[in-house]
Amino acid sequence: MADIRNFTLNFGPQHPAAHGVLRLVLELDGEVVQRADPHIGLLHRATEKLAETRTWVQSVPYMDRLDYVSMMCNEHAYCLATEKLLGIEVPERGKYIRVMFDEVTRILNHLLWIGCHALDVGAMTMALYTFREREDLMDVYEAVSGARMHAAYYRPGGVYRDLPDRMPQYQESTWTNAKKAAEKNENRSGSVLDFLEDFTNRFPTYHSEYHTLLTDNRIWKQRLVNVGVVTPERALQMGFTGAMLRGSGIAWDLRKKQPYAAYDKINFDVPVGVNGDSYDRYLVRMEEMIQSNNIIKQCIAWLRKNPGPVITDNNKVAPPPRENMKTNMEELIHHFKLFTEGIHVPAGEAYAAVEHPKGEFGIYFVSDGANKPYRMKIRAPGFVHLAGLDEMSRGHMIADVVTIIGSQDIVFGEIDR
Amino acid sequence: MGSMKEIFNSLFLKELLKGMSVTGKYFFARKITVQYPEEKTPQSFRFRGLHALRRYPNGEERCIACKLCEAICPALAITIEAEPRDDGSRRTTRYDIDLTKCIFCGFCEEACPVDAVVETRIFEYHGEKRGDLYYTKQMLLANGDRYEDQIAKDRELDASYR
Amino acid sequence: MDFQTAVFYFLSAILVFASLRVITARNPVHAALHLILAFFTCGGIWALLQAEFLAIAIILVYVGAVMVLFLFVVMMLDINIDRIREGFWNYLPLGALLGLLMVMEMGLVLGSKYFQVPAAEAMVPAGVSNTKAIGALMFSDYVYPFELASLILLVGMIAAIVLTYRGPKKSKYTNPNQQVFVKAKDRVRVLQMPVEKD
Amino acid sequence: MDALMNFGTGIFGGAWPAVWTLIKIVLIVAPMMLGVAYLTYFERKVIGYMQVRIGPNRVGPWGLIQPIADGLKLLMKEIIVPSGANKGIFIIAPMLAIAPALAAWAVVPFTDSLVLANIDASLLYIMAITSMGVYGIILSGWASNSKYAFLGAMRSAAQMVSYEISMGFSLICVLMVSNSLNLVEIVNVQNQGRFAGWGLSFLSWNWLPLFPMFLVYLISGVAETNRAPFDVAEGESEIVAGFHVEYSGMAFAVFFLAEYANMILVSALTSIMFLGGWLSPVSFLPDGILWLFAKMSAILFLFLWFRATFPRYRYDQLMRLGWKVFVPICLIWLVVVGVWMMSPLNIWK
Amino acid sequence: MLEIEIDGKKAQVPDGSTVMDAAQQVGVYIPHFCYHKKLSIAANCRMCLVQVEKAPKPLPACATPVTNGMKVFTHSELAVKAQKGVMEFLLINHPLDCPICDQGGECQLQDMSVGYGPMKSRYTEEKHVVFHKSVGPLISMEEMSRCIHCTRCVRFGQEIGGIMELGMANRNMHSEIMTFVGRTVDSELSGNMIDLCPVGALTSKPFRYTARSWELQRRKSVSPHDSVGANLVVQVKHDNVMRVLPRENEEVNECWISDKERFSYQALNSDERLTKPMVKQGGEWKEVDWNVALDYVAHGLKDVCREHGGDALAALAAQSSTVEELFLLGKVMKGLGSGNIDFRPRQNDFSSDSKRAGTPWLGMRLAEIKDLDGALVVGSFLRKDHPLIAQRLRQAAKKFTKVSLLSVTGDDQLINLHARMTVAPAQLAAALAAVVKAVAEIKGVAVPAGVENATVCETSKKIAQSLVDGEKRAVFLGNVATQSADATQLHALALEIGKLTGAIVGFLGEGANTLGAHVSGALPSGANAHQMFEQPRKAYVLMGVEPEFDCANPQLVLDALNQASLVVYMSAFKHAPALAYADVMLPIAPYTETSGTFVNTEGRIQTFNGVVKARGDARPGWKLLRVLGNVLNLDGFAYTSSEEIRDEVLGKGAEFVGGLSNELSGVAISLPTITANGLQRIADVPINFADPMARRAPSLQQTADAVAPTARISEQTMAQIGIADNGQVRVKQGAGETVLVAKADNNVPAGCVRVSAAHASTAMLGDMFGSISVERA
Repeated sequence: MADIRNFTLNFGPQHPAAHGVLRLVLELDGEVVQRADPHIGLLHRATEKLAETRTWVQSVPYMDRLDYVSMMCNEHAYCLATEKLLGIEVPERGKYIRVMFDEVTRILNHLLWIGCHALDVGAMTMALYTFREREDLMDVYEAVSGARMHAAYYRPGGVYRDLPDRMPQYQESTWTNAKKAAEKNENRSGSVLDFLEDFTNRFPTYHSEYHTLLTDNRIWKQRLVNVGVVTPERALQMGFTGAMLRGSGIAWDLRKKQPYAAYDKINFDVPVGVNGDSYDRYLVRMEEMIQSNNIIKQCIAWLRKNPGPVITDNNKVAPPPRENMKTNMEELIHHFKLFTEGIHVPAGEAYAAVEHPKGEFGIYFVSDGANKPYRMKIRAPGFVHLAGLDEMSRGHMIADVVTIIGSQDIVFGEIDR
Repeated sequence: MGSMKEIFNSLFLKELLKGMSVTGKYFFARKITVQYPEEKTPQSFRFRGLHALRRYPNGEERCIACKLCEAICPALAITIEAEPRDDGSRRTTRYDIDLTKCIFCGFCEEACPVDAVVETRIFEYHGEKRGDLYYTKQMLLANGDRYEDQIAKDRELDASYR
Repeated sequence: MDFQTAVFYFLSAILVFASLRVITARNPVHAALHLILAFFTCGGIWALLQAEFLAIAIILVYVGAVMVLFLFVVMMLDINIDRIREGFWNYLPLGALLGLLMVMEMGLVLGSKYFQVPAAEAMVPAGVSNTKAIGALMFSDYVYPFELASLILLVGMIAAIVLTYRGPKKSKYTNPNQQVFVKAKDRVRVLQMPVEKD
Repeated sequence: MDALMNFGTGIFGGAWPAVWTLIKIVLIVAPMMLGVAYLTYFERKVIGYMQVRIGPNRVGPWGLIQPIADGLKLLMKEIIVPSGANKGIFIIAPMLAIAPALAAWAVVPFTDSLVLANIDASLLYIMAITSMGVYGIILSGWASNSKYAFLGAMRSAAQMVSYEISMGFSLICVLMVSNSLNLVEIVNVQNQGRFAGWGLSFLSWNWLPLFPMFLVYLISGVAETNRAPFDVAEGESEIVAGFHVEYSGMAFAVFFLAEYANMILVSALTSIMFLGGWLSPVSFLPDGILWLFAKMSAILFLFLWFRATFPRYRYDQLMRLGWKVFVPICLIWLVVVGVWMMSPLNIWK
Repeated sequence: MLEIEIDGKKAQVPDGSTVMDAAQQVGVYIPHFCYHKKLSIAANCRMCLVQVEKAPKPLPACATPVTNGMKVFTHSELAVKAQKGVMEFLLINHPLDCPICDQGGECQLQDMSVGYGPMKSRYTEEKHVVFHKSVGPLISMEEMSRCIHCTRCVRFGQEIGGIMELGMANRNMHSEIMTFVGRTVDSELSGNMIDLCPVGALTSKPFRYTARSWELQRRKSVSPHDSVGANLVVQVKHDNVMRVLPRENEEVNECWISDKERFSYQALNSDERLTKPMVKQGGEWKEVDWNVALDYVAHGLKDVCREHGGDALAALAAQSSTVEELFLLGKVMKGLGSGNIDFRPRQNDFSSDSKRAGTPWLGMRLAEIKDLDGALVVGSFLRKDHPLIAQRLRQAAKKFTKVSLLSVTGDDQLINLHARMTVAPAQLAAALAAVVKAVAEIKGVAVPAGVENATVCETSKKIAQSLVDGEKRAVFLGNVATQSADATQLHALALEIGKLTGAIVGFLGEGANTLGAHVSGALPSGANAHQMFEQPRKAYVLMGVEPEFDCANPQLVLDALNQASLVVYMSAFKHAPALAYADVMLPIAPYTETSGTFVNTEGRIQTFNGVVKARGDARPGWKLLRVLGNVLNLDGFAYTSSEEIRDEVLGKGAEFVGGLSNELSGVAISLPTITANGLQRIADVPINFADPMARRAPSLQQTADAVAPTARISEQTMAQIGIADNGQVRVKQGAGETVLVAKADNNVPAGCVRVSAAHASTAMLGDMFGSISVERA
């Protein structure tokens, strides 16, 4: 009698549901997963090592490329850690802009997550709907920073520049006549804040459509409910954070527990799951989008009323305004030194974490007082979550592995870094 | 009673039909497709695309070879060589940007004290062979000459924010 | 030789060839595939004999279902030809005996003409389709054997399952009934957390 | 028509019937292939529209040449045979997949007279032929020497065999009430009854009295053709592309054609079995082939609509649905129909 | 000792220390511009203002002497406010030049501004503009508006360079740094001002705009240009040497280097570099591969040896060759059976060769010069031959050292000399003998044999007195003394002084590796540098020598080379004249591209590594010789690194060379008889023509030190031979003649003509100190 061997399947690294470059070695009994062994490192870009040879500000754009779905949140953690070492305060308006964009980023991230998650589970239309909404938010990103993805907008000391009072507009073309273009530009006639507000008003409608398409759908439930259950105890033991932890019923949110930026002045609630399965995590993230939407609204209201500087006026840290740089000696020298030698950060250690859409994203610095970090360590939430994949997916089927990966919301930019 | 209703809903696939109604509704909705080459998505005046080197209105190139952009470039994509020009002014003899290294962070533009190197709105460019995306000073100046109107307008719009 | 005879010989040739390949093919999948070909051709020959129902039935049942499962099983086996070869000489005497027996039986059946066994008369009068006749026979005269046969098959099925059962699997089964009746609003609590500022 | 017959006999002599059959086959298969091609276009457009985008619109006016371009592209592409693949079977598999999908059309009636072979056991024939479509899939999966393809093949084989049961049962109900295995008969029978008498023949069609069977047949049809939400055999996000993951070029295209040909076949059969085929829904409109096409289109649209809307079942859930839900429903409804027919309330006399 | 507390840190400092010194001692940094540890205190930048307890105002740390129990705060509110205020004032008139300023990135003004200054400007009025100046080819003073008037450059000129070439004119806001109208800065140490300038006012002209400080990699090296072996930082970008800066080493070069060392790097990037081995075939030069060239050389050398014996072979190496190269060259020659190897092409008198007790050296450490009470330098163009030793003597002379000079011209050494004698080269020995005699007289001992006839004058008495007084005295023999025809006599006379007074006798050293060459087997066992050309050989190997410029008698040498059947020319440069007589040219790497060891004149072993990749096909000399050894099938060429060779020659881990001694044995003093017939040539080696690299550095060639040689004759002699000042004269020596401009120069002794060597216009002349004829052209 021949032995009956388990079926070993190489899931990835080029797999539609691998969310990048995950290589998962699955040991299957039939279609039931006996062991899931994630192999990582295919997207390793040595960000931590690179940072050791870059000045403090030079690493900011590399933060965008970690979790490339929640760019500004990564930057936020980096800037918070740097500011902590420098001991500087960010102007109030800068804080609110950061909060607003953190939440825009959260919605961006969750939209991509739900789109991809649904696509993984087979509902492909969701992805298109969420990308429609993402497009608006990407436009906001581009309007303020000049880039749709890799914004490099946050800087140690605040954000690079204030929100513009105009929104980019559609142009006429062979396909779009003036009237159509005007129609498309209707919500783009005002400032970025106006456009974003319009979005926040529209968003709940879209959101309820997602619920209609998925939440009560029997297939969706069959695929998600009781799949990849993590008990609260295990979630804590494995170091889960973010929606992965809240989905298991633990009320933990850095924005509440260790408020940073202006979160202590913002009113919002924290959704928490019950069962710790994929469905709960799905619901938690869905609710988070609504909460983020509310936070954005509050930020817009505040920002409308409170003009002011968005970046610290400490020119030893942040470059002076260009106008002054071109006319004043001190400013020119500071500009010159900031762009060549960079900031000298006092020696010491600092850890700063943000409630990233995916969990706790932290940056740990050791500075020796030079113009470069002595060591940077990134605490990537996805890395921890992926480590739980084996435990979560054992005993489930291949299709469930896809669901679980989807509900973990992992991105390899940050895991491999 | 509730459970009866649920069973009824379940039997008649109510939630499935509701789902189909959403997709069905969008079947008739206005489409959001952007017909790309002819039509483009709105572009911010802060857009960071292809690089260009600018000139002063009198035709003199702005770049003074201060190498701030080279120094700040996190990806080490910029290579500058300089020497005194015949008239004694500081000018580059080589200004190359390797776009395959560039991460389009915009730091070079921020660094430039004379607004010489800028990132334009151009995002449609390509190379057909190795080395095509290695932009030399001449190519960058040509970009600047070609798009100067747009560049100048965008800088003006953004001037008060920077 | 009329057209029908030509078709018959053509089909028969394929049938014989396919049957031979079933037992000579090295690759079990190829063997199974030839078996399917054999069944299919067999169906053709039956159709030639105007037994359309049987012809379609063999294709529907054997080709469409049984052999699919068969192939299914064969594909999953990791058959080591050498290991099987080892048993050849052990089983040769028994195999040869059985083969001989079958040849004798075949000879008897095919040679009945020469043994003066009277041919069975056509029991079905003209005008009645043989499909109907089979149906009538199966559910009247032969209803007990028919039911018995199906019972035996059921027992066989159960036996097969019992024999191959390997104990409970490490699987997290999800009950669709429970899943479907989960309600979203029971699954998420929206908490108002206080801001903890130190 | 007679003139044509005479002309043909004049040229081909005794072989004319065979030639005529061939011509008829071509006449069915050629539009069929075109239909398949445009079904892909239709699918992309419909799903595109449901996803608030416009789908193909660049090749030809409104993108109408797109399927041709796609076909051409696929024709030009290399067929890559993976190392370790069983080459012969690898090449044969796509043909095995498409042959039944086309062969089944032999007995499908377009009107009561327009049918290639009007045979009595046509329903049985269709069932037999469609049951063979699975070979293409499992053989391709096995011959590819790929784990993904193999998994896809296994899933697909199990799925198709399972759903054939429920499909078979629902068809048994149909043939019970129609009292015939002949498709033309089945359609004609649907034109009888009280509602038909009132001129509302669409209420007499089988879908209403056999509504559960109609649903079961429709859904099983979706499953049988490996379409969303039952596309576990392809399972893009799980097993990449399932059984045809290793196929490229024309070999892939043939699988593609087979899938869409099967979709059209299932929609045609659904129309014939439950929706009265070429019958007009109301008596003041003439019957005709266009009605059949309209009904097929509606069902095909449903196929696409499903795909645009629903998530995918998991493999075991799919099997459960087939065995634990559909088979019992069918069995029960079979009895119900049997009792109904025996009862005085029988409406199918 | 005084007690002081700076920012809470307590320290004990010696009396007389300033707060700045104390801060340095406790490791507290006080910002400053004008303060420099090697310069006098000016306290005019006010950047180092600190708060001192009980002082009502902030005080400049650099100029405030420590009092006992002083408490200093460098970061107190008052101090910070003062620093900010000073910074703001300094920047008021500073032009917005950072982007185009070469100092950007290494500018103290920038650093201080970011570190201590305010970050916003309040100044909106017009800025003061200072016009640019032109001060020569080395220092760029294009943007004098950048100057913050710290006067470091002025003080450097006065105190270190010995001449105040830059000064501050006008007062307060109108003050500016300038030269005396129209003058240039010509000091041989002027480049150090660039280092000293804390802002971008003085920058390097050759380096102008070519690189930024942050682009440059800093690599250590050792200067190959003079016997001090100055420590260098070679700054490199993309495998090109971009500039050379001093590396601070108090023992060797302090923090200075001469301009020659600083700017001759330009030659490394010049077009004249030899980058491929070349072989002359049928009168045509062809670039070949190394194996072809080495085969050719090996065959040629072997053929010569086989046909004419090893004695037909001679090798001459430059004194800037490394220990490794010299050692391997010697080994190759020995392997071929030839002892004709030398490294002293400018030497005339080799009679001391077998009589030396050890390796000739400075006799002391360089750092000890400042402790001398008296010093006599014999036969040296001190400033130009040994700028850094001259600098040390200058500093010493400022304190208490009595420095005297006995030399062949009266050039201003910018040293506060105790006494000086200027005599014709042939009379050097007599003059020195006079000193010996004077010493003996002062000491009251018997006058040594051989000097009885010397005539003691007042000056020689004064010199003698300075050598007798004090603890530590020294007699240094300069290059002229070594190159003179009476070298051995001069040496013996100096030793006599040493014997009489206890003064140390030392050689200033001709080249970067003179000492190294002595100890690494490059000394002749056969013909020496003179003999090998006097009796022409069949084959010559020249390493790093440019015979027209580097030999005592170019005429003789060129004749010998022209007749030789094989001349192997190893050099970093494609030396144009060599194309005529050489047969093979092998590119060897200069000091920036090879690893090696120099032993400076104090015996210090300094090993350096290549800082850039060798250009083209050039290879380090030691590798080339190693392979040549292997191609010749000689034993003992299995070295894998230059360190291995060094360890074999100099011993492992040694810091100084052993066996150093200037003693002679068996040399009797006998003053040469002076035959006064005709004119005698005095040939100096101008500093910027002294070695192949300096000759090819364009900026050095534009300096005042690089003007074409003239025939300098005292007015008196001019009148005697009847030529006019600034007139064209024909100068003849042996078969060679050239037309030069005659210049009246009373620094030249009567009966002498000063015609510099080492220049193309004088290369055809003969002996450096031989007789010469001058006539109107």
